[in-house]
Amino acid sequence: MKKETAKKESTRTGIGRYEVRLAGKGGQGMILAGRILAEAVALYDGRNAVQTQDYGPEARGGASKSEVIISDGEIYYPKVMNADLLVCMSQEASDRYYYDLKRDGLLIIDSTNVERSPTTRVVAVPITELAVKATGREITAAMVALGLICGLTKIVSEEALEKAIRSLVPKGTEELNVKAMQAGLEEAKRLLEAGLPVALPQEL
Amino acid sequence: MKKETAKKESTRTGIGRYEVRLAGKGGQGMILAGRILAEAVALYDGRNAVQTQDYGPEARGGASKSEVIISDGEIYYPKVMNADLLVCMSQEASDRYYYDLKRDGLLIIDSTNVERSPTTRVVAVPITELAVKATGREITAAMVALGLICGLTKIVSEEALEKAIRSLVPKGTEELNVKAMQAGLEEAKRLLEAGLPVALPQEL
Amino acid sequence: MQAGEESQVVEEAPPETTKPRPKRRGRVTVFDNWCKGCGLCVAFCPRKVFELGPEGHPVVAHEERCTACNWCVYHCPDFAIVVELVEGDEPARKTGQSVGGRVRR
Amino acid sequence: MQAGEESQVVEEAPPETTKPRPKRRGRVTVFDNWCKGCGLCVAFCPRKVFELGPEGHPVVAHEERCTACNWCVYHCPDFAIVVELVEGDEPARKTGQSVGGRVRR
Amino acid sequence: MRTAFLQGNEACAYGALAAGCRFFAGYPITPSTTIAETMARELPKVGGVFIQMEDEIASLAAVLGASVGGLKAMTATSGPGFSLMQEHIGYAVMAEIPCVIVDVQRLGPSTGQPTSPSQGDVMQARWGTHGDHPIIALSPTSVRECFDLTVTAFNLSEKYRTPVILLMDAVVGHMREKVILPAPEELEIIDRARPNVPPEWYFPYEETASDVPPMANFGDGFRYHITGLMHDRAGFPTQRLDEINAWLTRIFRKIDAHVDDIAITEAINVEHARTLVIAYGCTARAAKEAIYMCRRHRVGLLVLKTLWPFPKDQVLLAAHEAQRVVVPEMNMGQIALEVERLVGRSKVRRVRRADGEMITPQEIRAAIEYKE
Amino acid sequence: MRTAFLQGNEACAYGALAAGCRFFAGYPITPSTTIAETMARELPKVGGVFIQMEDEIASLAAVLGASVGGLKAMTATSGPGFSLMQEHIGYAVMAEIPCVIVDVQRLGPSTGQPTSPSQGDVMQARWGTHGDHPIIALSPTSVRECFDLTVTAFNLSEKYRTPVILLMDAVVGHMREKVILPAPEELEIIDRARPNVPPEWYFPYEETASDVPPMANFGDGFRYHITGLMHDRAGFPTQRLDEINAWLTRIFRKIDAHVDDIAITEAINVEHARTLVIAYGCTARAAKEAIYMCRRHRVGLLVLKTLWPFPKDQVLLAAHEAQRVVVPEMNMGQIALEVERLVGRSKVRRVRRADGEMITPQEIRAAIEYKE
Amino acid sequence: MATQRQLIYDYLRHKKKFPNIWCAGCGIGIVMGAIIRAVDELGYDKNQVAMISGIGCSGRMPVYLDFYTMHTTHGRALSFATGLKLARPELKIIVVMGDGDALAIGGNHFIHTARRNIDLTAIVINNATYGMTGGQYSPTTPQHMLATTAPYGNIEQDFPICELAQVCGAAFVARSTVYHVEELQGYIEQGLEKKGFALIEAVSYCHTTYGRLNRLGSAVDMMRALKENSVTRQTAEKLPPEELQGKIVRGIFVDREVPEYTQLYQKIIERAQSGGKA
Amino acid sequence: MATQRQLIYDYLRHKKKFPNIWCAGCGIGIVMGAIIRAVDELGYDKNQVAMISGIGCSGRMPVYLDFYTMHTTHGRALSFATGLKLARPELKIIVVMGDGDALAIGGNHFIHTARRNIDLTAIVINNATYGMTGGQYSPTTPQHMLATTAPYGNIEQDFPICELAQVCGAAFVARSTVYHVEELQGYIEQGLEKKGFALIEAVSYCHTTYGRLNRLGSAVDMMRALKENSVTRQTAEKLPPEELQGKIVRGIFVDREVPEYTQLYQKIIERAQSGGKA
Ligand SMILES: Cc1ncc(C[n+]2csc(CCOP(=O)(O)OP(=O)(O)O)c2C)c(N)n1
Ligand SMILES: Cc1ncc(C[n+]2csc(CCOP(=O)(O)OP(=O)(O)O)c2C)c(N)n1
Ligand code: SF4
Ligand code: SF4
Ligand code: SF4
Ligand code: SF4
Ligand code: SF4
Ligand code: SF4
Ligand SMILES: [Mg+2]
Ligand SMILES: [Mg+2]
Repeated sequence: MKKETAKKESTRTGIGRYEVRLAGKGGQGMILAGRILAEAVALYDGRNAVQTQDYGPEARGGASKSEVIISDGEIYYPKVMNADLLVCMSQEASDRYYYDLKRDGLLIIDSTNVERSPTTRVVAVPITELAVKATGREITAAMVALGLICGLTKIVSEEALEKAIRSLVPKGTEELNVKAMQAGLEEAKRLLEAGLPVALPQEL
Repeated sequence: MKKETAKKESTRTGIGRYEVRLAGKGGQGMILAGRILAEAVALYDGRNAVQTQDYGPEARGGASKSEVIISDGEIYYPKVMNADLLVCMSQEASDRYYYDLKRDGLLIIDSTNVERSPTTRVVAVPITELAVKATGREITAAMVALGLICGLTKIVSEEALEKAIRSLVPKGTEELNVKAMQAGLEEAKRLLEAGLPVALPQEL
Repeated sequence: MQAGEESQVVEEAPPETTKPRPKRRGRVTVFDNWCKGCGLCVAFCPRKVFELGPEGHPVVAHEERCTACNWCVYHCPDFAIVVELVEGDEPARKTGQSVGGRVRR
Repeated sequence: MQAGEESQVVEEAPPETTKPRPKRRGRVTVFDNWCKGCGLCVAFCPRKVFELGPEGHPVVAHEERCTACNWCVYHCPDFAIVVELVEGDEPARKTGQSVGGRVRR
Repeated sequence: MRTAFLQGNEACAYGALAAGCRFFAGYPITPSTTIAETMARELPKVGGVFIQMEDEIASLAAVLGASVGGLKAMTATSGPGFSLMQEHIGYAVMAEIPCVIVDVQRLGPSTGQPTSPSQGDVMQARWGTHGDHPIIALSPTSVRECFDLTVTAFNLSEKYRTPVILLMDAVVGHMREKVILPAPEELEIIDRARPNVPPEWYFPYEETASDVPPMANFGDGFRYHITGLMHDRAGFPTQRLDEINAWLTRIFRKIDAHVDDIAITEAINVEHARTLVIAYGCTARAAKEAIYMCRRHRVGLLVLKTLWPFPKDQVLLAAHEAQRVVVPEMNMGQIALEVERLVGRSKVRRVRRADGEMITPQEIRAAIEYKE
Repeated sequence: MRTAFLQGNEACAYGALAAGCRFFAGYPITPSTTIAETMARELPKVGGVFIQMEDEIASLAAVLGASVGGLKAMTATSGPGFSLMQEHIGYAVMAEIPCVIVDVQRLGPSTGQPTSPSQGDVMQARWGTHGDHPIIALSPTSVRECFDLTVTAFNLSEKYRTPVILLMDAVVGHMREKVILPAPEELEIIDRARPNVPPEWYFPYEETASDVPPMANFGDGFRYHITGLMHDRAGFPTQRLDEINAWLTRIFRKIDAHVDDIAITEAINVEHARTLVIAYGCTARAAKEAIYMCRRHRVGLLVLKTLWPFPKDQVLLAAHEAQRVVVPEMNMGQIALEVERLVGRSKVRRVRRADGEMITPQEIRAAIEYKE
Repeated sequence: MATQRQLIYDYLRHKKKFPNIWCAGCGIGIVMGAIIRAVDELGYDKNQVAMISGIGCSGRMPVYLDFYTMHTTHGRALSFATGLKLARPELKIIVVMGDGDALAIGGNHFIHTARRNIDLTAIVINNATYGMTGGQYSPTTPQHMLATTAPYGNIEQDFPICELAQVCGAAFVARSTVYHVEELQGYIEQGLEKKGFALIEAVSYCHTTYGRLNRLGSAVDMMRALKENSVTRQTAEKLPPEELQGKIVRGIFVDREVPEYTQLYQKIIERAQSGGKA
Repeated sequence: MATQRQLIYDYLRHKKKFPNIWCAGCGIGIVMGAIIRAVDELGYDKNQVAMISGIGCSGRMPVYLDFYTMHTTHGRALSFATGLKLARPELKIIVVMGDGDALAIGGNHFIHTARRNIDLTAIVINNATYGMTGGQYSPTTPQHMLATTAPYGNIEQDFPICELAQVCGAAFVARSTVYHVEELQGYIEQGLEKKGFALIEAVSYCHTTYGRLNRLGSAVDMMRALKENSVTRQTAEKLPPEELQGKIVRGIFVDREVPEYTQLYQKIIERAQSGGKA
């Protein structure tokens, strides 16, 4: 279906539209992760990207989500209509956002935090656990997720992602975060070798 | 012409509309005078009256005028369209407001303050001078003017005017102000006996 | 001002007219078109140079007493008084002398 | 919190475990569902009753030391600690004992 | 019944007292100040409270606080102060707190001409605060109406739990007229609905049949929460779309579904009128004078006493046969915009004036008689 | 030219700097705060001044003071702060002081939902301050447009000596997009006209051919007077009707006569469109997506970048053959009111949403395809 | 005194609103605890207590408390409270504000409410920053410190909150910190009992915005700083000025009898009703 | 010093705007005289001086003076002036306000501008009432006095303007009266020369509103009261508190060196431009 979409869209811009939603709780770094993904794609992979975000009341707390639309053409609607990729770092996020995942979209959940998955067609990875293992810091889970995304979907190149991480995380934490990303990449590789429950996009 | 107006108006309310404008400088008491006239007519003579006012910036200073519309019927437009009676206590007022006096309207000027009269068809009375003579206070000139109006036009009864003055001037100054009014009344009598330059309204 | 308001220009103690003619002397001019007749100068001039005129404006009644102390100049809220230092022993002008029709002395 | 932020829970000086069992004793309960793991109680309990649990939440590790001073109760910003006075010489409960699955001790 | 010769501002204050207003907080500003001054003198006589606050923002805040405490409350101001009150008007809408805000319009923008009348704040009354919201605004044409519409303003405000704006102008506010004031028993006074459930069952923002949930006063045992955030039926902040939409829909519906109850107009000779004049406030008096001047032209007049919600049906009905609709206003054309939407731009002829002078009957007459 | 991945708010700040803005005064408020934060960091680098004031009222006052001193100046806020700025917007209009006021719209009324986007302040931008006045308001649809329209806002403000409001929304403000920023030399920057007469001959509010009198800065030797009162051509207070009317006429004319210059729109497939969508701000992006979804329906789109003065001619032209005009807005229908006035109420179909969520292309598509 | 369990049960809207929205370790919750213990200690009926707040992190407090609660607009809580107090003089009204809320946008209402000496208990939770909007400088941010809007360091003097309230005419003025929470509770009790305007400055911290930006460490570190950098008035009076630099002085600054506003107004009502001079 | 004639010619917009709009005897004109003499005495170029005012009778002053003049909105003059000063640090800016303007609606800007210690010379003409709108009570109306909105007597405490400015951080604070106009002029000169925020309270009177209502007599009477009811700080210090009751204390209350805002900001600019920490 990804192909289908691409074809349909190509009548407009010649190239497809790929919708990503990263959802979690405030403080899990989802907004920064979205920004990194978008910036990697836009500044270093030469594509177009738009990133938007939602959070709780005023500047803090509550649920938080970040969306990235990627395309080689112009991007009009800046939000996810039907997500091609949904990453859920919390139970609430998973419960709430699953409904607008594309029928053959990819769902990644952090099994450290999400107990009940809304579907079985899901890539369940203990993202936070991997993060703690790799860096000792829960907060780097977002980077593990980015590594996973990169490895599983190839919508962003490894090099671009690493550059973006290095330019956007707080000074002094670059290595830590890149390490976490690499843990994600490796996990992706492992998963791909093991075979995934849903089809991945073949091209962009 | 007063009759004419009355006839025209009577098609509407059965009874005429009489428009008065009292104009002077801030501090000359024109607004209080208008209020007294209107209240006398409305509360004690049983007619309808509407009183409006204009003054300079914010609450003080500059030119100031007060308008009273008197009628036995309903009063719609609350402002002077063509004055039946215009009292001018300053040169500026006289220069400025003369233009919308009715062709056969009555113009009273305070010759103490107005040097150049816009017309010869005018009742020129040294109102302020009379006031100072009668009470020693310039500020009572407004009451002299009211007395004059009462005596010359009969649009308000003496009794009503006196009652209104007593109820509206600052406590303790009642006698002083009534005295000034009486000076005006007397001057009116004198003038009427001497014969006036313009026709006065014969009925209301 | 409303009708009946009392205009309370309070008189100060009588001027010390007996004092000798001052060393430092002023020529006092009141600009009538700016003066509002508040009476401050009349009441406070330490030498009682002013008197209240018939229309409520101050009249320079005793210029000869003026010491050019500038009280009136500094306190006239309407910039209606000018006091010039008199050089030498030029005589004081007569009371009420009019200058150009708009200035009252 | 942004990625890479350091969570600096500073350890206080070692608890005085050698002190005799306190006269006034408390039974300490931490409500895990309200606790946000800020570490204030862990750091400031004068008797070092708490230890940091694996998920960043405090664990009542040494209830026997608790003097029911209420520091933790008054300073927990999340109303997640209750300390009850222990009557008589009822023994302290064991570390980490779970009450109803949602409360961690 | 009491015959008096009153200023519009005084009549407004007496109207407020008659409506049961027991709290006034304000900040002086020409030409509204005599309302405050009258309230300062009269309120304590009936056990009410007057307070002069440090500015208009605090004034409306205090009014809202007092209303939450159970007093009918009012403030009065003019353009510059009305601009400053905008944030709290939105708060009153959001928290559904009854109150009356009087704006005695003077010539703007900015300081403008403080002693000159105007009708320049009509659209501001509708749109002055940020975010979408419904509003009620009334506009009196006479001293007696200053009294009556103040009573109505309180009634509507209590009935619909909403701020009501009384748009006076410096003419009616400062004009003195003979008025016969109604006796207390002649007046219909509406008080906000109180909860008739025990406190535990009380939801201050519940959906009810009337769309207006009962309001408990602070101090009466109903301990609930009030906020300017989007909230659920209990008054607690919410981010749930269903709850936000429920609130939004209800808040509009409670006004829109009752336009008939709220919209007050006076129609004169409108049946078969070929020319319809639509006017409000002091300008309506000039318009009345004008239509009597040109009787033979089949001229009707619709006087709007309610400006918001806009009396759409009344206007459509009155304009039914009209070829031309004349809208005189002491502004550059504000209500005319609404009229244009309803009857079409081509029919509308504006008579506008925004220099601080009243529009004269002659000017309106000229527009009525004008041949295109 | 510089490729960057920026937030709309940042792009707005960079646009301001590119336009020559050298003064920013503001008070933090979600979702506008990053504009202030960017300015706080960047302004001193170019010798400009950033100051955080005690509130929004003081912020706009300081901006106006700085502008009078000759600096291009800006403030940024959101709904509650925008409400508080209303009095000073009127002052800026009255005194003809150039400045740019950014309102990053969030869900209202009142505190509403601070982190949710909205387009609820559109009418407030037009009518929020008391008294009659014209206003210019622009609304960007993308990060790049946040940059561009900020430059335009400064240009219009300097050209017409008037406050210009930039109505952003929380979507474009917080959205990050890849943008290619123009090099300084690619930009047309307009500075206010300075007097070219000696100080004695200077009249700050003179009638000129352009209707925009040159403006001298305080400090440059032209000692003139500025007031919020109605004033004459020298800037001194006046009560003369001829002078008031001259001012009023000119102030409206300087905007109205130049709508062509001010009104920026983008028309897509509007020729022969049977259905016309009119949209602005972030909603225009959904609308674009929607019209491409239903190409075969002869659907056109008119994107309004200028909201005020309303681009009347462009709308009339685009709607010429349209049977239906769809107006999607993140409010209860504000621009729709203007469209209704122009094209008739019956043709207009609103798509409205005021719960803090963006309108989706699907919702617009449904309105386009809806069969009555 | 009631047990903590009972306090939670009695005073918190515990079923709906917890856990609270504040960051882990934020001192605002500690002030909230002090307030409920003060109210409990004084034996007030809940139906007698109202809490009004402005906007900010501290402004979120009322939602959690089972009083009459009102979360108003930014900076104006004291004005809302003034209206409520005049309508309901019998209520005990606690006004909770942040430093920005009370002293930036709300500064005018702060000084005027103090001047009127109306019977309100105002608590300013001073974290020296705008927490809610992410760490901009506030009127109590010390000079030279960083803030998101002061990336080169703050150049403004900070307000001495207590002195300000004192000069304006408040009847009771005191300062403590969230570390000294029992002292704080005591001041709140005294403020509540005082007939007149009582101002209590509760010094707190915001580790997630201001603290992070200025590298002041975690909540634990900032809490420790409160302990270490504060002295009582008594001690302060003995310290040389250099040593007092940067110290938080705790204590009661004002406790005086000043005629209270609603009581004075009551006399006006009595006078007016007995036909006194109008 | 220039003669009065020359002062009028040099500093007043004498051709157009006189006579002024103030009531006969109003003290505002006297303050205006002190200002022009101060400017003249200091030898400032008129092209170097701006005057900003708010709304009120005192707010009308700028129209008469041949400086850069700006009559802003009610209460906000100091904020406008802050913007102008930052844009044009070289200007000498005089801000003229009434007591209502400066301290009622403008109170917040007053305290914050003092706190920032920005180089402005603020003159509050304190007539203890809202003159322009006709005699309502203001934040400086003494208790028990009558006002049109206090028909039963004012029940609010009044602000001590000078103490307020002092607590907030002003660099120069002084008070005099329109009777002591030469002293006043001296303070204005000192204020203008001070680098930092200077506050001068000029005690005046409003005989037509407040004076009349409280039966305080004419301008002459009220002027005399200023003379008789005021003492210098030096004298005041020696008087027992009872005798000080109701007295106006004249003198300089603060004259200190505090870093000035525009100068501090200039350092930020230098730091930013040399690539300093952002
Ligand atoms: C009129 C208005 N301006 C600005 C804001 C944005 N705002 C919300 S909270 C806040 C400041 C919070 O600081 P403080 O009062 O110190 O409370 P804290 O969050 O630190 O407890 C600001 C500026 C607003 N809500 N309303
Ligand atoms: C926002 C706003 N509110 C109120 C007013 C009305 N107003 C004009 S001057 C004034 C008070 C004047 O008092 P003060 O500042 O003491 O000056 P004074 O006239 O006594 O010199 C008021 C309330 C206004 N112009 N703008
Ligand atoms: S002080 Fe000035 S205004 Fe007053 S009376 Fe003397 S000259 Fe006239
Ligand atoms: S200068 Fe002094 S002495 Fe001379 S007239 Fe004036 S006040 Fe009197
Ligand atoms: S103080 Fe409270 S919230 Fe913090 S760790 Fe301890 S129990 Fe948890
Ligand atoms: S009550 Fe005191 S001793 Fe016991 S756990 Fe709490 S802080 Fe420690
Ligand atoms: S942002 Fe700061 S003040 Fe707000 S809850 Fe977090 S720590 Fe507390
Ligand atoms: S009203 Fe009072 S302050 Fe105003 S000009 Fe008159 S005397 Fe002066
Ligand atoms: Mg704070
Ligand atoms: Mg005053």
